[in-house]
Amino acid sequence: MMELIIEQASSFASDIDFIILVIVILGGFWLFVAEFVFFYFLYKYRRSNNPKAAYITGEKHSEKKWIHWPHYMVIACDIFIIFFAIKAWYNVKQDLPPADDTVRIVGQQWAWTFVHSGPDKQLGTFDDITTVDELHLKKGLVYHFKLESKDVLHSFSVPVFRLKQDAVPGRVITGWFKPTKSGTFDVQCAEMCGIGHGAMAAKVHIHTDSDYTYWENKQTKGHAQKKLNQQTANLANNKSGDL
Amino acid sequence: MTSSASTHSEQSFWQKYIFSTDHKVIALQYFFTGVMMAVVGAFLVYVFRMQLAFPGKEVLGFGVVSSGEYNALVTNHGTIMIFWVAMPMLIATFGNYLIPLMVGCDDMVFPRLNRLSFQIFFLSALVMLASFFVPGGAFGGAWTAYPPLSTDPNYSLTPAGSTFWVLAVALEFVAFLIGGINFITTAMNSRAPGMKMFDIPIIVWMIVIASILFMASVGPLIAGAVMLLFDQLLGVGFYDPSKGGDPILWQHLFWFFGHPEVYVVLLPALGIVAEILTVFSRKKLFGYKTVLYTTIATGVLSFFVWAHHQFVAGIDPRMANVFTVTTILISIPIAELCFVYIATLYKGSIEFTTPMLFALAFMAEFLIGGVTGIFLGSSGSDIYFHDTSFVVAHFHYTFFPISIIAVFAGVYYWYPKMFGRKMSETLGKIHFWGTIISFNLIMIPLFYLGAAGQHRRVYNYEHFSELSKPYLQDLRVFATVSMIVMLVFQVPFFYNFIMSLFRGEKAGKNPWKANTLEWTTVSPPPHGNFAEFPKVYRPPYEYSVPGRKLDYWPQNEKA
Amino acid sequence: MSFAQPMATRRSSTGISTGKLAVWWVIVSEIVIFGGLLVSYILYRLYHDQWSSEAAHTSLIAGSINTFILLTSSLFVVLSHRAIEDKDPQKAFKYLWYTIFGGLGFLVVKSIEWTGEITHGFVMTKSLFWAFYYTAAGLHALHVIAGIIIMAIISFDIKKNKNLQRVEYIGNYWHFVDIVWIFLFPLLYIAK
Amino acid sequence: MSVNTTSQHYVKIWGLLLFLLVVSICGPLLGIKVVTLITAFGIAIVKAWLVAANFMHLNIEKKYIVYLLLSMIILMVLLFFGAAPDVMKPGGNNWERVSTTVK
Repeated sequence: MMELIIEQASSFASDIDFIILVIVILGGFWLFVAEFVFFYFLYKYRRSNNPKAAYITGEKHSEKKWIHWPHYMVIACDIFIIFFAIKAWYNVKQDLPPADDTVRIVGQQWAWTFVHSGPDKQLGTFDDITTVDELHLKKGLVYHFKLESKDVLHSFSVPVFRLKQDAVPGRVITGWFKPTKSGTFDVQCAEMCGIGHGAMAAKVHIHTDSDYTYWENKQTKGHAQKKLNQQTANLANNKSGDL
Repeated sequence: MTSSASTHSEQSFWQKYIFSTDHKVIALQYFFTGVMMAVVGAFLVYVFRMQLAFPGKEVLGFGVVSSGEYNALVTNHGTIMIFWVAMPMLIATFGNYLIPLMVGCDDMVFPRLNRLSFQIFFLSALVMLASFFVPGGAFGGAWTAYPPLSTDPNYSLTPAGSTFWVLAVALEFVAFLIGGINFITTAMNSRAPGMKMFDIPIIVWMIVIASILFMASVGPLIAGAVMLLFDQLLGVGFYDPSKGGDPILWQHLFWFFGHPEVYVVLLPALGIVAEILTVFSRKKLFGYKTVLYTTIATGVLSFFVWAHHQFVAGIDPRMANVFTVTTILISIPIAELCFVYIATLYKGSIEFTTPMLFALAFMAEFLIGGVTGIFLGSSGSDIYFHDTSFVVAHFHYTFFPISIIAVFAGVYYWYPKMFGRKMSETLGKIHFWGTIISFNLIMIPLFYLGAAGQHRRVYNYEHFSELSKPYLQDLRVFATVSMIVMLVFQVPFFYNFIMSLFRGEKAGKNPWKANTLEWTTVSPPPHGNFAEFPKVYRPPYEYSVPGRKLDYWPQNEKA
Repeated sequence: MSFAQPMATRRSSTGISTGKLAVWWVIVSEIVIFGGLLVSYILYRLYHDQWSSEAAHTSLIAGSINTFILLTSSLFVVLSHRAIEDKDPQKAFKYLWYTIFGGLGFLVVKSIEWTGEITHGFVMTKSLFWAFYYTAAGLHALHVIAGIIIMAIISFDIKKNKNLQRVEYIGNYWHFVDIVWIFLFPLLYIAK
Repeated sequence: MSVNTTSQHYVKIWGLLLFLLVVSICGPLLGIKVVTLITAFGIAIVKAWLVAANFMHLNIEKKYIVYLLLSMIILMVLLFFGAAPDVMKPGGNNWERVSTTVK
């Protein structure tokens, strides 16, 4: 259902959309039943139709069962929802599949800095590619991200991934995603981070293999010269990250 | 308040209306302060909704909204509506007015403490309003005030604003601690002779339980606020990781209070609705004890769920599973309460007066708020919905019924007791339909926008290509327009409220033929409430008892 | 302006006198306030082992003396309550003032202690341990001061043989303040 | 509530409290961590209970007051264990603290 509103671009988007669908169905059912009974009573027992009210204490068991049976059914639905909620949560947040590549994401007022591991797939080496407000990914790879914040709370949110994680200063939070759809999508900051919060937008570019290699080569061209200042830049980055 | 100032000498006016220790006057002082703050909150929402609908355009009565101003508007709209509207309206106004009358005594047990609590509350309101005019402007770090943004002026850019914000909130807590002690002690100790546990009207139970919840949950946040203040003023660094602190601690302290707070305001609203449903369906409350025990269960459970506000806020993912379970479990007592209230209508004789309409609207709307809460309480879907407009729509579907609809219901219902005259039904119905329909038209678009990935507290969505699509912008404009319509439809209410003071039809002692004790004295009740203090012979909801020719049976009526 | 106590205050459906009931609720709210602060402190303390070296600079002597003073003052206030039960307001008055002197002594010791520490550079901003040290002890000291003032006011009523029941109320409050200190003492002074 | 405890009883309790105070001060001198913890906090709890029970007369007060106060303490324990996995730990499931550089 959600994919009709916003497209799915990560492997676990469908899991999350599924639990949402489950809740829509179960919750919607109860909402409909409750509202229907409610309005039916309003219509049926309006004063003009039913001038004399009955005297029902609701203390007798025969009366209580009208509350209790729906109530047990609610509990059943709850267990169902809890199961799928935790399943989705476990997949997204707790259980990380082995990474093909790792990207370092640093939030600060009011921009996202992305450190791509570069050709050697190793963070902290000279060929890292640091970009601001644009994250470049290769479709179909499993990425781990290391999320940090330099100043206040931020929240790395990619709606099409169905992914959201706050960046907390003084912590490195690891997560994963696997882009499944090439294209360019929004990255938002979902945690109030000061006056620039509303403009803290970034882009995630998901490339096919060839495009990605093209982009990577463009970035790493002439690394020999860049090597030195790249290293210093990375050092500075790590420092501020560990600050 | 001046409207009721029919006094001879200035001196007696001050004593009678400003420095009074009479619980009824203090209740009205809370009420009018709450109305004043509600108007402020409404103005704030008007401004920032206009900014969302027409980004960068000049807003009538405010001017162009900068992003910093926008944050301040959003932040203080939330803070004011919860701490300076919902709390004083539901707990303080109805608690002060009704508890002594309903338990059949002459005043609160500590009238001067009661007056003090209002004065502190009023001071806190002034501090809150003052924060708009300090250099740097009002605090803009969202009503949750997460550090480091709220502690470090270099980040928030509102050095004075954030301090004022913390001070105002802390003062407000103190006021309600004092008030709460008063409510609880009064209801516990000064009940009319013969009024046993299960003869206490549900609303009194609800307000007392709410006060207990507040008292038990707010302590850590008060300590946390002191720490926040030291961080702001001395740069101590309780919440600063570079100094060994931890920002997450504040989130825990805040939500350990913040979630019970939801029930602190919900329970009195449920109480008001219970009173009104029974009176206008001439029906005994379905399962008084069930309601009571369920409420207590809700209160206890509400302490076990707080971290569902922090699922993606950097807490350990394993904890999220625990809190998902507890959170979903709280739907059980809440569902039970809804079922009980619906069952109360069964075979009733329902009269659609204005208070009844509002009470029923509370039920209909709150059900939506409750169901949409499941999306956010279950960790899996919260990853997506957290901090989107979906959250905004969800908690407005809970808080609007609670702090606006239920309050209107209570005002229309107890107005005759408060001022001795009834409010106009026609104007009331216009007000009702105008408010309810436009409210839904505001919030339903927000559900869709949230599902489309729109985040909260963003002053201008043109920065996000996915969110600046025209049809999404149209929805925002639609919501804003309906919001303005809703504000316009409040005019009949104010007109009705003021005019009825003079022209409303005389109410008499018991216009609604209700059972509870407040209706056994003259309206408005004099200082001291009762000519002779009532004795209680039966539970509060004995309507249409078989074999009586009257369909109601006041609690104080002998056999 | 003159104030007539409402009838409500004199009712007692629970069997506990209204004033005492209220004091219990005050203590309830105080438990969570101090509780929240101490929970935060313990969380941080267990995370930062190195704080024990900071705690080593606190004066165990001063802490012990203050504990002794508070325990003793608690005895005096309860003896004062005893005297009320024995219908002996003058004796109660005397004991109340012993308690007040105890409280003042506590404050004197604390101020000496703090001056020493501050002059040695152990100020609030030195490290979070000291931040908690001053916040917790300061909050507690405020309660001591409040208690002293209230007790002084009450004591003169007692002399006039009025509101005798209030001795028990302030007593319970004072014992609570004592208990808070009983926990602050090991947390801030002993655990090194 | 009429209290009929004798002054001697109060003085006895007071003596007991002072004794415990001395123990809690001497405990750490042994320098064994476990002993310190017991003498410091175990005894603090005992002392608190002695004061509450005898001086505040909780032993003859209505039971629900005791339960009320205890439930508040339980709430604080709940808060502790709710916050501990994040605030007390250097790291956890997929997260770690990086700024433990504090004097």
